[in-house]
Amino acid sequence: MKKLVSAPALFLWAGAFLIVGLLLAFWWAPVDASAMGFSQKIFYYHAPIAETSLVGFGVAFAAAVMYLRTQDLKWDRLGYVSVRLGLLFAVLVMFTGMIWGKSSWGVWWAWEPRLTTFLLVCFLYAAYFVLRSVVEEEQRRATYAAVFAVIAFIDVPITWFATRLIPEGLHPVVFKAGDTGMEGSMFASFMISMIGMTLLLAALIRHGWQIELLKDRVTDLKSILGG
Amino acid sequence: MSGWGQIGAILRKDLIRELRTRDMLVSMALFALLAMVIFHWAFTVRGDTDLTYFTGGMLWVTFVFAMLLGLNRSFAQEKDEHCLDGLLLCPVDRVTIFLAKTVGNLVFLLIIQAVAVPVFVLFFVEGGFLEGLPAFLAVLLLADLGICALGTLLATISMNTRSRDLLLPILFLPLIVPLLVAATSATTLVLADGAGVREIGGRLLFMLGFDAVFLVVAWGTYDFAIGE
Amino acid sequence: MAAAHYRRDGATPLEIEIEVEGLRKTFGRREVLKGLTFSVPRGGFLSIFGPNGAGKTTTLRVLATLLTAREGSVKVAGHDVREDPMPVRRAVGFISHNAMLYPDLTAQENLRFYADMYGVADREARITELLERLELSARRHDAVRAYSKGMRQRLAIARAILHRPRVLLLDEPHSGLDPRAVDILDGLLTDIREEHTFVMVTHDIAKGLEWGSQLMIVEGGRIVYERAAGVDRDSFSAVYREHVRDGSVL
Amino acid sequence: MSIEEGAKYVAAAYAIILAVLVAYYFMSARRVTVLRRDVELLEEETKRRRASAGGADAD
Repeated sequence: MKKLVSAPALFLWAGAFLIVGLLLAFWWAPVDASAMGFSQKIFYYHAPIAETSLVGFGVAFAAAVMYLRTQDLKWDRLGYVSVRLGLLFAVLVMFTGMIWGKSSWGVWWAWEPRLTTFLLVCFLYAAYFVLRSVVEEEQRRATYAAVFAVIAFIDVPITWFATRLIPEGLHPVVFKAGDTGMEGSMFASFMISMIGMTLLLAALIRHGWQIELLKDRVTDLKSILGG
Repeated sequence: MSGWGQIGAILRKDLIRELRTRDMLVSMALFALLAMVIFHWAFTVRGDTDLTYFTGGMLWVTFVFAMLLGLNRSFAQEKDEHCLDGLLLCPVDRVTIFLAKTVGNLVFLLIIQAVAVPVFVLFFVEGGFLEGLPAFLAVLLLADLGICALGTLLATISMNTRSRDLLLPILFLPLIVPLLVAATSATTLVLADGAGVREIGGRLLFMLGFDAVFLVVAWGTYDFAIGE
Repeated sequence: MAAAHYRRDGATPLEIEIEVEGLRKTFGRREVLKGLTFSVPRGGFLSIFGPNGAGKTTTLRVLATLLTAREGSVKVAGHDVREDPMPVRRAVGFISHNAMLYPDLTAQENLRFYADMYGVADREARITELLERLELSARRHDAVRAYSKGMRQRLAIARAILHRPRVLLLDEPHSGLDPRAVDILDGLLTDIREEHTFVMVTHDIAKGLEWGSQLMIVEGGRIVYERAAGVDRDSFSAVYREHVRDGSVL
Repeated sequence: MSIEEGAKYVAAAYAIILAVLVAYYFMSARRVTVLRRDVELLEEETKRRRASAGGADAD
């Protein structure tokens, strides 16, 4: 059981799902009939990456709650690693989002609600690292980081909603692909990619967490030996 | 003593202090008025530019930044003179401290707005303003409450860190954006398009929800923010 | 001041007022207190000595509910500091080298604020009484900013005993005081000695021995020496040097 | 935009992203291995010291 969820195992599963998802997306799912055309294929990894980023922040939220309840620093390490990976995926979302924008709207950036939300989320979680860097005392840093991770995660859906309050008509809203019903083959390809990307995140979090815990252990042992 | 009495005591103490030194209010008010002049230069592209459509944005950008100045000060003394320890020694719920500080900051922000809003309207809004007043005040109060609640929570965290004043805007601004979007668009609708409470109802509701969410979050986390 | 203020129902003279068992405190992964166990009876005076960083102040702050320790049990005035902090806070007065006063407020305003926070019923009478006793009445309407260090420290004492605490925690109360202020502080301690239980953290061996009924040396987060009072300064200094690696600070 | 053009964008982006993630994975895997070895070495060293210190205390 333990072997099945170890980081290498997760990585292999992720690889399998991603490759199958890729094959299905490019060769099985039909080319989108609307103006999106072939570039709609980007949807099969753009959306999973976005979802995975939010899963990362969700894990950080859960870890923050656990830390505040137990004051056990291992949860702080998990939160830290999850935010880092969530942010990495959020940056990738911006990257794929911009490519999408260029290929379907002809511009690299549009103030479209979802892109705007992710831009703000990037700023939000960048602040998490700034906060960590200015608190020296470890327990205090963990506590503040946890409080902020809780606040930030709650702010994400609020931000997503708020960007829809920006008056329309200023910028064209083109992004409707996800809203219309998907064909079965599209949906299956999409789900498989999504599972693969989430498993990849799980593998990366496991490794990252392990690294942080091992680093702590090294520090402890060194201080025993040094003192 | 009841929580209300303690809120009153903290509030009274902060008000006496502020009215005696006036260091927060003076700098906040001067900032708000200066921002107005700068916005005028920045946005007047031609002699006859109508800035009415920008007033909502200008107002809330100004108030958020003015509040950042105030928030940095509101915990400075508690920290510098170790009064925070004295406060934490008292038999007081940490949430009571949060509520008292939030109300205190709200009072200061309202004082600043009482000065700045009329001047803003005089300078930038063309046409009537009074018929939109109820809607405008609703936006003002809901936005102020959210700014002060979230601001107080984050100022409590940032005062205990190495870089204090520098950290607060970085934490505060991305979190406050949703409220800022709602407040700005609602204010613009009221001032420029003559919308009433009914037309901006959705935005008011959104702001109310924002305030409620962050009051609850602060309720749950303030112990951690202020302690140890 | 009547001792009746401080008596709780069923209190016996030798009741334990402060009970600490297996207290451990970590800051992050650094363990500052490594299992302290001690107790102070009602009316006792515990003097804690030890080098900087030994964990003395941390211990005091745990007793005052300013810090929470996750391991061990700490009871002050019959209440667990972690489970039930409010009655502990009401029972404790804390005097440290930081005055914890608002410099822009007057002495009277400072005391009024704290009196309201503690819910002192006879606020004005109590403030007047304390200001007189601490010889601050003449300056009660001056901002604390204008006070000398000694005066601030006296006002800090008034702040700490305003709500008639049963337990007084003293964190280096003599440090930074001029001789006159030391005299006043000692006079005041004499006045209130009978009615309170004390824990004092100090570097000052003479003061610690003068006041303490129990002596304790803490080093590296452990109690390394403990005894009842009744020892002269020279032999205690020798003991201190023996137990504390850097005993030369004395 | 033609299908060929779009395909170029999409394929390139996917390749880059997967390369980044896979590289990230192998870097962190390496890091884990290195740290595990460090911890093992340090633990052995601690045990050895403790053994010799314990012998000294017994005197």
